[in-house]
Amino acid sequence: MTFEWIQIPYALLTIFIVLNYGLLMTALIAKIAARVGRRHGIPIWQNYADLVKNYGLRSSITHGVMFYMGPVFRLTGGVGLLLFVPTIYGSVMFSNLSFAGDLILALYFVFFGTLGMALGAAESGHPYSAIGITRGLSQVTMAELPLALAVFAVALHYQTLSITEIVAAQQGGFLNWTLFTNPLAVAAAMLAFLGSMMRPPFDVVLAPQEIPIGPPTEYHSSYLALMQTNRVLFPIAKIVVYMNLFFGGATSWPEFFIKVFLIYMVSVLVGVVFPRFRVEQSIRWFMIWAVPIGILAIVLA
Amino acid sequence: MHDLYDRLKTRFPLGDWIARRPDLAFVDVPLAQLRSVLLHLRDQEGFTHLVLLTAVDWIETGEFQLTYLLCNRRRACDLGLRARIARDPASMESIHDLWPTAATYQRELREMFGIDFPGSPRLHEDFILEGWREIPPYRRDFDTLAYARETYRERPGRVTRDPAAYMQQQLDPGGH
Amino acid sequence: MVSAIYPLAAALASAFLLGLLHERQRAPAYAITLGVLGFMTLTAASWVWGFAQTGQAGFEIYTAGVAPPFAISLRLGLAEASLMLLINLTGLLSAIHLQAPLLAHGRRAMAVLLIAVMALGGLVMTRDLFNLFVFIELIVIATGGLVLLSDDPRAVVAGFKYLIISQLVTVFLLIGIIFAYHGTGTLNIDGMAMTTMGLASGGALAFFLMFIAVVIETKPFPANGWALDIYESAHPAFAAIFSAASAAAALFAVDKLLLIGGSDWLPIATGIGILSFVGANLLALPQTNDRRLLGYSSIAQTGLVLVVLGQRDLLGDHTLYVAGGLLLANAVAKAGLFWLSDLIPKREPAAWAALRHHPLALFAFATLLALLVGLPPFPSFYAKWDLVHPLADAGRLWLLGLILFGTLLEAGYLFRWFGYSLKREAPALTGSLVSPRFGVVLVAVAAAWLLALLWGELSVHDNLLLAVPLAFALAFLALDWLPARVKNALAITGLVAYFALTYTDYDPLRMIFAVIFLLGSALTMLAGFDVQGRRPGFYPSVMLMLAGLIMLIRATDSFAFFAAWEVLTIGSYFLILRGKRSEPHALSYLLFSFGGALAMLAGFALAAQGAPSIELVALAQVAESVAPWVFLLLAIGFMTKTAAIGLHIWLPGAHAEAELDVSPMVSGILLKAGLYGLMVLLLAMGTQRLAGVDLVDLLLWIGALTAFLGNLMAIFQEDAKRLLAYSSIGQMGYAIFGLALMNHLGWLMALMFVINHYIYKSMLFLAVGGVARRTGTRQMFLMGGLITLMPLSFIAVMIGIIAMSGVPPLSGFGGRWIFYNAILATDARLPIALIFLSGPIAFLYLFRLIHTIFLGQLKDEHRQVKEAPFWILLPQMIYVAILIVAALVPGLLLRHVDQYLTEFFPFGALNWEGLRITSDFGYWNPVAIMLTIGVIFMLLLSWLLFVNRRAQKVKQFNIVFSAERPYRPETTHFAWNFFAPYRKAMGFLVQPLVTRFWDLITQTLHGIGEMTRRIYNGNAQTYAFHLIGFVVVVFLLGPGGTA
Amino acid sequence: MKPELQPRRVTGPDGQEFEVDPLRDYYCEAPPAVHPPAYLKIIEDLFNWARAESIWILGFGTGCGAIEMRPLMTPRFDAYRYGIQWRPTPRQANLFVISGYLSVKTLKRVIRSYEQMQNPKYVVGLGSCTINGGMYWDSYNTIKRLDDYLPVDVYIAGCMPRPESLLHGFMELKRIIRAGQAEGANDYARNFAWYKDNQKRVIHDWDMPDYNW
Amino acid sequence: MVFIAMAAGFILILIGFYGALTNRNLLRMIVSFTLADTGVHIVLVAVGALPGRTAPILDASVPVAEAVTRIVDPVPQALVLTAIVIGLGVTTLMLAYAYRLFAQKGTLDIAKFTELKW
Repeated sequence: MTFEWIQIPYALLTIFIVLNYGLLMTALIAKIAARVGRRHGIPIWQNYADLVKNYGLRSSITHGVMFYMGPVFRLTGGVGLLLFVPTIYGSVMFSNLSFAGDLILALYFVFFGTLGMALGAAESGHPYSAIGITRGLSQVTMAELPLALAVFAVALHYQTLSITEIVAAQQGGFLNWTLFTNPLAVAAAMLAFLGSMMRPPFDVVLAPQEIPIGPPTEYHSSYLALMQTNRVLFPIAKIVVYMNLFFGGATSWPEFFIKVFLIYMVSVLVGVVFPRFRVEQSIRWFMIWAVPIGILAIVLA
Repeated sequence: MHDLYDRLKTRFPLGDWIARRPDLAFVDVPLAQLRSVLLHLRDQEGFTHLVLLTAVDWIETGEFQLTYLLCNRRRACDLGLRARIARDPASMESIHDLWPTAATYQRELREMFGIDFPGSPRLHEDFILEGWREIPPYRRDFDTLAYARETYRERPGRVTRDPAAYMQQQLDPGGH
Repeated sequence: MVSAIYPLAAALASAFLLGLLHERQRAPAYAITLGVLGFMTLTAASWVWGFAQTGQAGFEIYTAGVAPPFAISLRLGLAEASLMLLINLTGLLSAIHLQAPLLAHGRRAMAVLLIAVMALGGLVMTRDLFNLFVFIELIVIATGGLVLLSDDPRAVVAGFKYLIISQLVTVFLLIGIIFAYHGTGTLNIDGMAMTTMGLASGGALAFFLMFIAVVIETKPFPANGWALDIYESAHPAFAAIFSAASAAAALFAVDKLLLIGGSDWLPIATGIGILSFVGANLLALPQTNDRRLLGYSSIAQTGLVLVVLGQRDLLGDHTLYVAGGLLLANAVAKAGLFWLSDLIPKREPAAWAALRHHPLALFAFATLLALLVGLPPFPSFYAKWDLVHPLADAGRLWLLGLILFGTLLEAGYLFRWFGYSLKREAPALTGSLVSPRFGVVLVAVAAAWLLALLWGELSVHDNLLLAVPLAFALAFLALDWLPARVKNALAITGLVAYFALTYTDYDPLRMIFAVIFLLGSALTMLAGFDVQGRRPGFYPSVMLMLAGLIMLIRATDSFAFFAAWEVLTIGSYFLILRGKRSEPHALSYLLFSFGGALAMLAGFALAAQGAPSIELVALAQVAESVAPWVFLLLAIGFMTKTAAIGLHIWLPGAHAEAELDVSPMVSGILLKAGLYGLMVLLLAMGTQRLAGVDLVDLLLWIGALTAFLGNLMAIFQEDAKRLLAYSSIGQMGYAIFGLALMNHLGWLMALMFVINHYIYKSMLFLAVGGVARRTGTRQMFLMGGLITLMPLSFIAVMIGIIAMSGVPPLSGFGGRWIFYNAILATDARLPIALIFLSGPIAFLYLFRLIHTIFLGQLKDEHRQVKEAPFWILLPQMIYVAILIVAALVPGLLLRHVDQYLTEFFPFGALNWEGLRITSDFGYWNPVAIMLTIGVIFMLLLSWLLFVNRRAQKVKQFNIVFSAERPYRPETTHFAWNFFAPYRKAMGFLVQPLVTRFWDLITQTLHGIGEMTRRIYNGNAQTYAFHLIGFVVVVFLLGPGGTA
Repeated sequence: MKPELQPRRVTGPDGQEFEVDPLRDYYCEAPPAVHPPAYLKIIEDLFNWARAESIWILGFGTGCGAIEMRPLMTPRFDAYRYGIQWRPTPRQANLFVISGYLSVKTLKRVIRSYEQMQNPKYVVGLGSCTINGGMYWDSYNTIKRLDDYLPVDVYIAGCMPRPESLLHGFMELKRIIRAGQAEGANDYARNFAWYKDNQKRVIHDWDMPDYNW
Repeated sequence: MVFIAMAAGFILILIGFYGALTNRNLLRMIVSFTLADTGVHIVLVAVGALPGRTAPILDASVPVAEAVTRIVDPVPQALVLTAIVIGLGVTTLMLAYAYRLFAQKGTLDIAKFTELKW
């Protein structure tokens, strides 16, 4: 795999598909949640309206250079992650830029956006931003651990770090998925997944009433729009990693849509059932439940 | 509750006992005895909770009447102690050392009635009225209506009606 | 060669002659005294010169012209001549120092002084027991007189106690002598030695009495309360004689007697010696009087020499070299220190801060202490090395351990003392430095360096003093008067030139370290241009440290390695001590390093198996029975420097309190020494098993734990430099972990960490130091919002933390990628979980660092803060450039290392084709990553700039504040206890258990010292009891027990 | 003025003394700007459609009406289906619902929050009190005409208005937005002096910059 | 004879030691030490003569070559003399000390002179 210019339009196409899919899917999920509560819920195109409106706001303020760059970092993280991971297995078109790096790149690039965002939010000088970042970082350090362990277990399992090869090893029937061949690793990873999705019970970071929306308190207009774009792209990019590692990847767009939706729904289902944890509670929860599973996974791998 | 009055009577010179409800009564207390009665009620009679501290402007007699409403949680009854202080200059001993909450009430009384409570914490900070420049608004010599007219622009077309009469007219225009 | 009789006679005669002078003719009397002492000194010097030049063996002098037993014989050899020189010189210099009291007391005092010096010389030369007794008694009487020269009224009591003890000693000695004579028929020592003493006739007991009497003259613990009192109360110049000359003479007498006793008595001498050494050092710990402290130290050192004498069966002919090294070092140091103590106004050790007023005095103090402790290049260093090796070979490990333990204790209180001298409030000196009283101290200092040169020449090892780096470093001592900028330029030029001259010598592994130690430090030292003035003491220290580092990587045998280790330790100690509040931290640094060095010493000694030193590569061939122990000891030694968990408590304070440009050096550069050691060790010895445990696995766990706990502790720090320091602990843990993986990529990762850690830790320490310089604080919560005022520092910190946290696209990611590939090839799974956890934790403290300093709310008092000075920024910007280049083309240096590592770990090398790096498991294309991220970033940024083109720049209080407004920046800046929720969840892991453990140990030692020294209750009779008890116990344990 | 807003002498770390004027140093002093609509009408129409379909209300209850707004979000009324939701911070909100009577103390906070919202922004006066003071018409401490202080787009009469009428009011607002007539923010900027004058007339302890960015 | 002398000498030494260690008075201590010294001298004299050897006079009966094994070394006798002289010297010195100590504190109790300790 090397770089060719044709990959740029392919990558743009991937972004376009994933962005639209994400906008619709999150709206759909909100709608499902509303229907559970006997509400009509938002219109399916609500996310488009929100996005356009935020891009369309006429005024904006800036607290400084990092404030300006925070959302850029954030979205770069999302887009980059999406592009560094092959989206559709077996498709040259949608392998995107995965030649640049392997699983480890994906794993560490997750932090790129987080870091930039945290820097940007912190420059606003708002104490609630800082509190939100504290909470987010504290929580994510522990939540990422089971994932790292699971990824390590999977890499050991398949003796490779290349995502494409891991997906290839899972082809030929769903019983070949890591989900079935290495359930412990998947269990650990999925618990980590819950922690990284910013949904209940792990959403104290945003705590809208207590620390108005946490890190992005000061963000608005097009900054917020960039972050909303990322909010759509980034979880899907992450899910693509999960899908590729644990659920056999996707060989076509329909399969991709279904799998992403289902994996996303896991966090939603957990979220609507459980109340919110405080940060130290969620850290302890990960330490007591998720980490041991992860350790078991690597010890037994 | 009257037995409480009897017990108190033996210790302190008290005014009349006005029982509003079986669990609510008011009694006048001489200013000099107020503090010791409060202390006694708090420590001996179980009135541990200061429900509120408020004032009434008796402009005619040139006095403020302060009401200390205490609550006995265990027996679920309230007792209001009333004391009268001079209206001008209005000053009263602070009881924030007995109940820390009293400080807040005292701040309010200072702002609304202009009663001074020397020693009470944060007494002169703005409480509700930020930047108030008139005489305290709850004093009866403050003309609220004139102040409101002068300060806040009215929207023309506002009509004020007596609700009873207006409803009567609406429901029964004939006036039967 | 002048006959040995003349000096003795001259002294004796002039002592009598002085009596002829008139009481008031004090100046002539003094002149005569000095003249005679000078003559004696010169004579002794001529002897030494003669013996050294001709290599001639010693000869006997028959006083009556006949051989013993009919007459008394003296012997004069190189040893005797050297000791005579020492004694006479000490006498001369002390006489100069004693000018005022001698002139005050007149001719009698001078006569007594002459007698004392003469008697000491006699004690050294005589071969006759009778004569021995006479000289000892002369010494007693003279001492009894000279003690009274002191201004201290308590000296009278001390003298009386001494006399009482002497009475007892006399009795033992005479009884012993006469019975020995009875058994052998001769009083000549050599004659006695030739006849085996009949045990039946009680010969052993006779010898015991004689022996113990002379041993008591060496003031063995615990029968030495009287000696301490003299040290404390006598005039310091006399104490110098008492410590340097008397002890030396007594020790030589013991050695002579041991000739008679034969090898059976060696263990007893050893036992007494080691008890004195450890006991006196332990008791010195809680001392609060400087002279008494010196007294304890003197007793300890004498004990150590006694140990050496007791090890004659092992050391053989080498005994003289070893014992001489220790003895002369102690004598010169003690004499110098006692003389120096006269300049100090008060008697508590902290009053030595008075020396701070004069760099020369401070230099003298440092030299003498180093001489005493046995740091390279001083003779005691060679001596200890040569002592320890045979001990280890002969399996006398208890003795070895006790010696090392005592040495550590000694270093503890001596360097604590040195710390006082730099850091405590400085009173004025009594007396001026141009007086002869200070002149004699300088003579001692000169003697110290001369001895260093001499012992280096005499040793079987290389002469350390002649090593180019060390000489270059020491040259800065002489250049200390130059302005700091000139010295800085010189130093940088020297470093770069040395690299240019030697860069062909290094293999790729050493090359990495050479680059960091030479070029890296030169780069960091650019920040030194910022300092105005002379910056006294800085350049010798820093160059000493760097010299040590260079010598370390150039060392091929264990001696050179160890010497380099000590040099770098001492240099860095001085460097760290320069910080404002660094006194306790520097001490704890030194103690841990020194303790680690002693462990290394033991390890090398075990490994050498009797050889004077061992080639480092030969560590691979160490016998299997000792190999794991060697590994363990060396690893512990190295890990004190990398601050592995448990041994880490010195690091945060030492790094945080150091000066602005010292912190990056001690963190970015110095820590690598430990890693280098571990690499050498692992390369040579590989895996070792002890009690079924694979030591490398143990190392793996230590590395993981260190990484985890170091990082965890870092996130709870409020002090920016402490945070970085704890982070260093964690980073070193990573590196140890990588090494302990013992596979190709693990090593590659560790080496990459070496480079990366150097770059970003130097950069961050400089940046934070610059900020701290401008804001006047290191507490992060007191800063905030500095991004607009110090943008370049901010950029440095930001690049630093991105690189350090391993986020692509900067170079830290490469490290993580190699790390993942490395652990995939290993079977150790559990420690990996810990290491995984520490990665994201690093993210926490790094964010805190940048947030609380540069982001958030700017404080009132910092509104007009300027950007850090140019010279502090310059290296940072260079580091930024290097980081970016290293991120783009990591192969530049790593490729060669990768290739080189193939020699040791043939499997798992990376594949470098074009821009792409491939391992057995994955692949990585740094340029593609950088480009992709860059392009996406720029596109999005330009989009945002376009959309937001009319954004209003607002100020710091224009924030949404729940419809209120902020009151003050300090109440709005969320910074203190930043990770409170994390502390709630994980705080239980950062209990300061290790600190408590070490505190407990030091307190216990202090407590034992404090308790034990109560036996010296000041009563002469108690001391007499001690003495008799000591004699009885030694008897029961020695000859009495065996009979 | 509050002491913390008064200029103060500060000593820097290098010992240099200087003055800090909080209002000047800590707050942006720029006046609000008039922001023209997009250059292309079709784009402005698209934006207006989006603005109308995505109304984010600032979660700031200024009076008793706040409690009456809760039912809007319940399954019974479900304002979400109209693209209406609450945001906790004024930076992200478009609509400010002044829910009921407005005391002078609260007015100060309302002005702050309003000014921190981004252009375009809308104000809905909820209940009689915002229109003419309602039952607080003779209060010493309650304003009577909201539009003297902030540009109001829609008033919803009633004391209290039912959720249905609120929804109706929001529909009306949407209509105005879509028609491009909800230019309150620009009006405010244009008539800034007048609004400030009115505001300062009732807020006697004005202790904030003229415009709260 | 030799045995008696030796025994007497040792007894004196022990008495001297006992006296020096149990008496707190400086003068008594000094006296005790002189006793012990005397004991030592007696022992020296008693032990110094080697049985079966002649006086150290080198004449025809004692050839120089055999002298080493045949004569009694005169040095031990000299030793006794020296020891006596030195003992005297030390005793004098101690007395002088005792005088100064008394001048300092007005007491001769050894237990009172314990400023220097630990």
